[in-house]
Amino acid sequence: MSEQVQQESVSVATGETLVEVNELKTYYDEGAILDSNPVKAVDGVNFEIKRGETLGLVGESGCGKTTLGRTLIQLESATSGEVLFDGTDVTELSGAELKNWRRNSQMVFQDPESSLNDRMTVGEIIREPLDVHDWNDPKERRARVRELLDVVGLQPEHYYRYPHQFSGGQRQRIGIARALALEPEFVVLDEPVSALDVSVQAQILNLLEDLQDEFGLTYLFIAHDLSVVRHICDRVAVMYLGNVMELGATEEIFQDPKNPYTHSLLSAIPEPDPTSDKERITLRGTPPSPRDPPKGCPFTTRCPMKIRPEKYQNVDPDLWVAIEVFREVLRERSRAEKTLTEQAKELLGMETRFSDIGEIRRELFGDLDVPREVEAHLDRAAEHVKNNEDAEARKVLRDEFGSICDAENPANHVVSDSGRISHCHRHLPEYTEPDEFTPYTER
Amino acid sequence: MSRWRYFAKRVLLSVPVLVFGASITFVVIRAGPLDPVSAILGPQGDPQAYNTIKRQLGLNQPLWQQYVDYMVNLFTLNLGQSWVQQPDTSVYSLVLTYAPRTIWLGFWSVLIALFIGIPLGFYAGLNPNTLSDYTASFGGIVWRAMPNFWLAVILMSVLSQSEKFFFGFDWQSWAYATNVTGPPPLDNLTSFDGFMRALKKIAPAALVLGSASMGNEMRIGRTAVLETVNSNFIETAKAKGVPPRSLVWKHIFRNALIPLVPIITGEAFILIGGSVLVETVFDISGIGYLFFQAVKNGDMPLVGSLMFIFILLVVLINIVQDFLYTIIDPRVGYEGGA
Amino acid sequence: MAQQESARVRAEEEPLLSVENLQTAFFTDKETIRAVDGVSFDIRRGETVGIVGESGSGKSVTARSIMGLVDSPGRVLDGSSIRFDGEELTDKTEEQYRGIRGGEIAMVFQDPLTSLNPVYTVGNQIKEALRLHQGLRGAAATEEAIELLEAVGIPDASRRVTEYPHEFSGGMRQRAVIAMALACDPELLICDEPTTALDVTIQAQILELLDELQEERGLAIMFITHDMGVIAEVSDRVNVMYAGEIVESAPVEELFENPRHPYTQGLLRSIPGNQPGSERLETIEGDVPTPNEPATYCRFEPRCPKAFEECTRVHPASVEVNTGVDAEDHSAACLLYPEDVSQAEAVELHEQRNSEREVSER
Amino acid sequence: MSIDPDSEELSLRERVSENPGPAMKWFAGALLLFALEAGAVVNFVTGLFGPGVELPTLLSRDVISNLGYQNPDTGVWQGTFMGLSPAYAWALRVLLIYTYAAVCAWWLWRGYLVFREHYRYADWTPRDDMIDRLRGHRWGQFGAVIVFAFVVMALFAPALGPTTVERTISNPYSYHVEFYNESGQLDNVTVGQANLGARSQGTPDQNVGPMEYDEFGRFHPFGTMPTGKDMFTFMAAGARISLFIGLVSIGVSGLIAVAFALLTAYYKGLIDLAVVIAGDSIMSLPRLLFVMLLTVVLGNHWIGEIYSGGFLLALIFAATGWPFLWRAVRGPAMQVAEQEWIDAAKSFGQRPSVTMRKHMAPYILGYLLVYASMSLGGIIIAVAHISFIPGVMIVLVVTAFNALGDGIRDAIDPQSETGEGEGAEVAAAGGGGA
Repeated sequence: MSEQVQQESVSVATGETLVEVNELKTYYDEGAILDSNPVKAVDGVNFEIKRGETLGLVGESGCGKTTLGRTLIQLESATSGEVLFDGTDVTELSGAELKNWRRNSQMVFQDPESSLNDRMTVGEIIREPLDVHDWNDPKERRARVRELLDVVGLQPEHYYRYPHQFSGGQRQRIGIARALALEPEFVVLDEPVSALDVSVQAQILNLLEDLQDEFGLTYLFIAHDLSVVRHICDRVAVMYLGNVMELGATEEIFQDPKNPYTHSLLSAIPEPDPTSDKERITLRGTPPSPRDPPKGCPFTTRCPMKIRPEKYQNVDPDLWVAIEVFREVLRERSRAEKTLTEQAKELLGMETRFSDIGEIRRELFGDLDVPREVEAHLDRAAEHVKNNEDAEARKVLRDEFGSICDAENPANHVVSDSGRISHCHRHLPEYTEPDEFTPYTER
Repeated sequence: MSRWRYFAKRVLLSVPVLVFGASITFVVIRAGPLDPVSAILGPQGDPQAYNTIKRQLGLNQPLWQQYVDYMVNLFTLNLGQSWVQQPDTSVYSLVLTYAPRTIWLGFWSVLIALFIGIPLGFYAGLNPNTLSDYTASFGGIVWRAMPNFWLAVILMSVLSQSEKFFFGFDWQSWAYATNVTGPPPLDNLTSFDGFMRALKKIAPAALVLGSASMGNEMRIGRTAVLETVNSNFIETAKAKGVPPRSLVWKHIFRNALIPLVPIITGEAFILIGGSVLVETVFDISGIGYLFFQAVKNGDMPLVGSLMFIFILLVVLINIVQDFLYTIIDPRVGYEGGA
Repeated sequence: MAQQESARVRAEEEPLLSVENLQTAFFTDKETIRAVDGVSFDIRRGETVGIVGESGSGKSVTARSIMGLVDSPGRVLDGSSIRFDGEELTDKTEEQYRGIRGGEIAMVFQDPLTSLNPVYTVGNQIKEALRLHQGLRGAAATEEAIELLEAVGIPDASRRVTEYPHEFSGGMRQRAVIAMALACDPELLICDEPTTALDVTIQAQILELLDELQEERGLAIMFITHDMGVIAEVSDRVNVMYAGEIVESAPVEELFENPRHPYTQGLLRSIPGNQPGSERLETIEGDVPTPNEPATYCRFEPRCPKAFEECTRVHPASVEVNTGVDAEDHSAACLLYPEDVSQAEAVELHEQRNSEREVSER
Repeated sequence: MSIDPDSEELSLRERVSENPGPAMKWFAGALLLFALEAGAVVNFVTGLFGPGVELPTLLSRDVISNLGYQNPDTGVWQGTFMGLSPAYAWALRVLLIYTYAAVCAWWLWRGYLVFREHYRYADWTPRDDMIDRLRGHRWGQFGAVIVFAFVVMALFAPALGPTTVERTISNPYSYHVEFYNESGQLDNVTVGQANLGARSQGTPDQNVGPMEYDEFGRFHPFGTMPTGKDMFTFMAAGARISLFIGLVSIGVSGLIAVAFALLTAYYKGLIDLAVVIAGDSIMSLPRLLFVMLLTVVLGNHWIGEIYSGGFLLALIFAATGWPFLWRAVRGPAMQVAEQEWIDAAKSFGQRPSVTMRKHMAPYILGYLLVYASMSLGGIIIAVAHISFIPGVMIVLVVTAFNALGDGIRDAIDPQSETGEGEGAEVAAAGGGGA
């Protein structure tokens, strides 16, 4: 296809900003009839993408990365904040202006099975964007489609075939051809290879790199597979629960992660090398619900490097973990659904499975040597739980064992000369930097 | 959102349905050419009397005011009196006379559908592509295709001369002497004899009325079972060594019941409409018959009130359906907060 | 996962599970798909054997064949042998099989969301297994179920045991499925892509859990995945599958250090981030074929960069590949091997092996 | 059709003009077939608005007449087509009509094949697979055959009956029958009187069964009704009315249902809620009773005059029936709306109306066809309550519509009903006598 591809690098960013995102928030389900608690999918995000670069967006499922990508190309409307595209705030666009702008930014979707209408021929699929924007005359459109087929490594005679007749990798090529039809500057790639087998995945990644070099495209590459991101991206943004936790040059982040979350995430990737003996931080539990994110730092409920109150600096690590789990259990319980009978029992002040606190305390603290001071606070919390006052119980624990991490959302700290930012309280001068801090679990 | 909040939301949603349904009825009976005054007076009423009656009935008021009165009355359950059908009788007392027969009929036809249709469907679904499956499936399709009134006529003529068809077995004198047609005796249901007598009387009509639902439930039941059998958790259950019997009764049965809930309740309100034909053929003067007469005679308040009762019933059945869902399926209303 | 040790143990002990020439085919109107076509491997006590391959390579069907869960129109063909703890499983009646399923061999499936029955509580489903294989009922069963949930790292187990699967998060659900599998203290645990549907941090939790459980209970684990990283991390020994056949089999370190089959080599090289220094990824052109006819040729030939003429004519048999210390443990099905003889001789050896196999099957 | 990859895409018309041969041949055949029945079409269309315009038609009852009288001495029939007995004359006409219809159907199929072979660029489309699946679907084919027979009966009702509705049902006393009476004289009575003499009471001495002549020399293929009217004529007319009502009502309610399904699936939110409430309200009205009420209320309106009230009935069924269809296609519509290709269309700025029409509607239409076919059966039953058609035929036709629906569903979506297909097919082939 493109023999003249330069081998020198992935791509060279020009240094000129193409997309700038400021304090972007995208919430779902606002103003629903009975439920006014929205899903905070994207919750205040800032970054910029330079012309010609590939910005990776990584994170676990439900962290808001896909929503962010969709908001950038206006498939979702932002709740607040702005998306500047060449200086124009596209969240404000509508009608003809919006339609016109859409030529500049396209998307490649995750699932090659579902992203192509299988009642249309490949030619019709790739041609549709051209038709919508009345691109030149029909004859030239058809020629353009054939050219695109060639560009993505398919044959011109595939024009009259249907998506059914292609394999997953080929279908993804069709999706890429459609995205390129209008010669966009900016392409959002939403997990373009996650549904493909490894051997096919490599083909698509190579293609994407070639296309970027050939057409000077700017990519936002959304993925959960970190090795893919490391391979293809210039810079990476790591998302967790609607927030960007760390953002910076790819190699810098992969070699020396600053943020505790990035650190844990990277250490969790299994390496295809049985001899590697990297130390792993296994995170406890699961991410909280984006409907009800924690009050302070989004990562506070799982963070292995969470800041402790001064007086508990030297508590036994197992005990500290037990306390954290205990808080997590109470948090989890407040989210759990209560049956009618349970609610009735609570009203009458009777025992329910939620008020049974003895069992869980035995489970967590049974084998541990609990100092009297800690014990006293646990007793107070347990008393509240028995009286079905979950909120109070949680408050007691938060006041006693919580820290700045539970109270305030951290600022974005610049953590390297290249302008890398990290979203963590530990970058404040009074605390130990995350990368100098040994996680409690490792001690 | 919890299951019960979801349920509450559904209940709340039934209020506009009730209002809207009643309004449609109002538009149809009041804005249309229905003329109760002529019906009361007969064809030769003089204009003077016509206007007097019209005023008495409140039909000279502006339409919007009639509408407000109508809605307020309905929603305060002030159902008024019949004008034409049985003048000056309250709708309540008419309903109390006619409704029990229909309820008795509907109750048994639902039971027949439930206890024959669903087991047959489940059986067919558990033994797919066997002779018994084919027989049951095909039978279900044909059974569903039979028009109620036709089935009713056939059944009636067969039963009234049953000794000719069943080698001397005489339905009418069997167990309790009854006619095939006529309203069921409902005054003595507490005694065993009275109960059986009423049951025997209603059985043919209930069989006819339940027939279509029976076919439906059978087919949906079969599909539901087949779908459940192919789901992953059945494979997991097999992988932990669950024997076939408890696989069926524990794992398949309850899951297959979930898609059947709307079908079962859906049938219930088809019965409300369908009963009129069966009631006519079997001469059961039930509520369907009453409605039919009221429509023919232009008895506005009776039609409106009966319609409102029907709508109320359907809405109630819908609520029951959501309630059943909430009970059987713990996932209802859950959107995966975690 | 000390490899030296496991190699020593392998030599001494009888295998717990021994699969010999397993063939499973699906018969449809149009064609017969030979999803598993002559697969042989062993699993020893306390060992983790990984099976790796792309989608459609027959990994899952292999697992289901061992569990006796292949449904119509699929069938395990005659001539296949699955020996578990000295007993032949393919001869067992359905009822005898049921005692083994869940009791001695347990399985964990890919999708934790759909592999639990949505209308029963998690506790109920664990207790069912306890009742079936251990005869535990009532409070004793509940107590045991809670302990199992705690053992797989679910906090607040006494409350969780009364909750429904949809109230669990993905990772928790998979833990619950594992708890259910462990309910009867099985000797072999078959994990069919247990972490594919999960996020990396959760995957790490589950892998760690399986590792702990294996150590505590001396479990043998058959681990199916398409992820080379996961396989490197969990397994002692790896079988690489392609189009229904095992194309290469070796101890894990040996395989990653010294892959011999061109497919394995391609697979490892196409992993992004695995080839520092090179910008472009190596690829394997083409797609995985559907094995719908008996193999009289090499099924990888159309995609193989090293293919030569004989590859279209001779079906490669599994032969030892000479690589130093672990020589006896590393085999590949490729006409390029054995390396120490000329190509013509190697081809002849493969032909001979095939005819021997055909004779023995008759 | 092989194509040069560099050739330009042409519109269908251009493709035809480039290679007119096959298309012209097919078109000539189609014209010929149409010409045979053009008179009937004109008659029906004009008949909707008043007395129909009569044009000579080949397959009409006038050409092959089965009305006549038999000379008791010679046994020769007079007045019938070529002196055949009325039974044979009628049978000949029926045979010709069904042959004609079958040829027409076959010609349409040929047309599709011609298009596929000569004018279509793609050598395979998903539709080919659907057709293949339908061709292998015995149960669906059984349905299709019966439905075809039924539709032909409805279309050709006036020509198929041994007599006409006008003669035997509407105005029996304005027409006369000639016959030889017992004394051997040529006699002449009104049809009404003859009907009285040909009543079927179910007793051996007073019955005209299927395939029998009455004493006035009239042939009754299905016997007579208790009123003495010809059963077959009656049924054919009933088939026509119920099919008309069914098609119109399903057409209208299908249109409403699809429009709402597309809108609610695309926009969701408030529109969806509004349609749910409207639909639930209509569904909460007991349908049959409401239909009765409306029929009475609107009976005297001008709209009630069209097609003797049939049009009104069709509209009422449409107005009360769309929520059921909408419910049935709402699920598939929601599913399609979730597909990424809808997002793709949005992302390059496709207009919502085009997105709905091009990317969503084709998927819903298949399902609509399935449910339409099945509810058509329901409407035929409901209309039969109100008007007339004998029971056995209804059961057969309704079953057939269901079978056809099953067939279409399996064709458009082979995974839809696990394990269905084969099972029902065999059952139907055995039990349905196909």
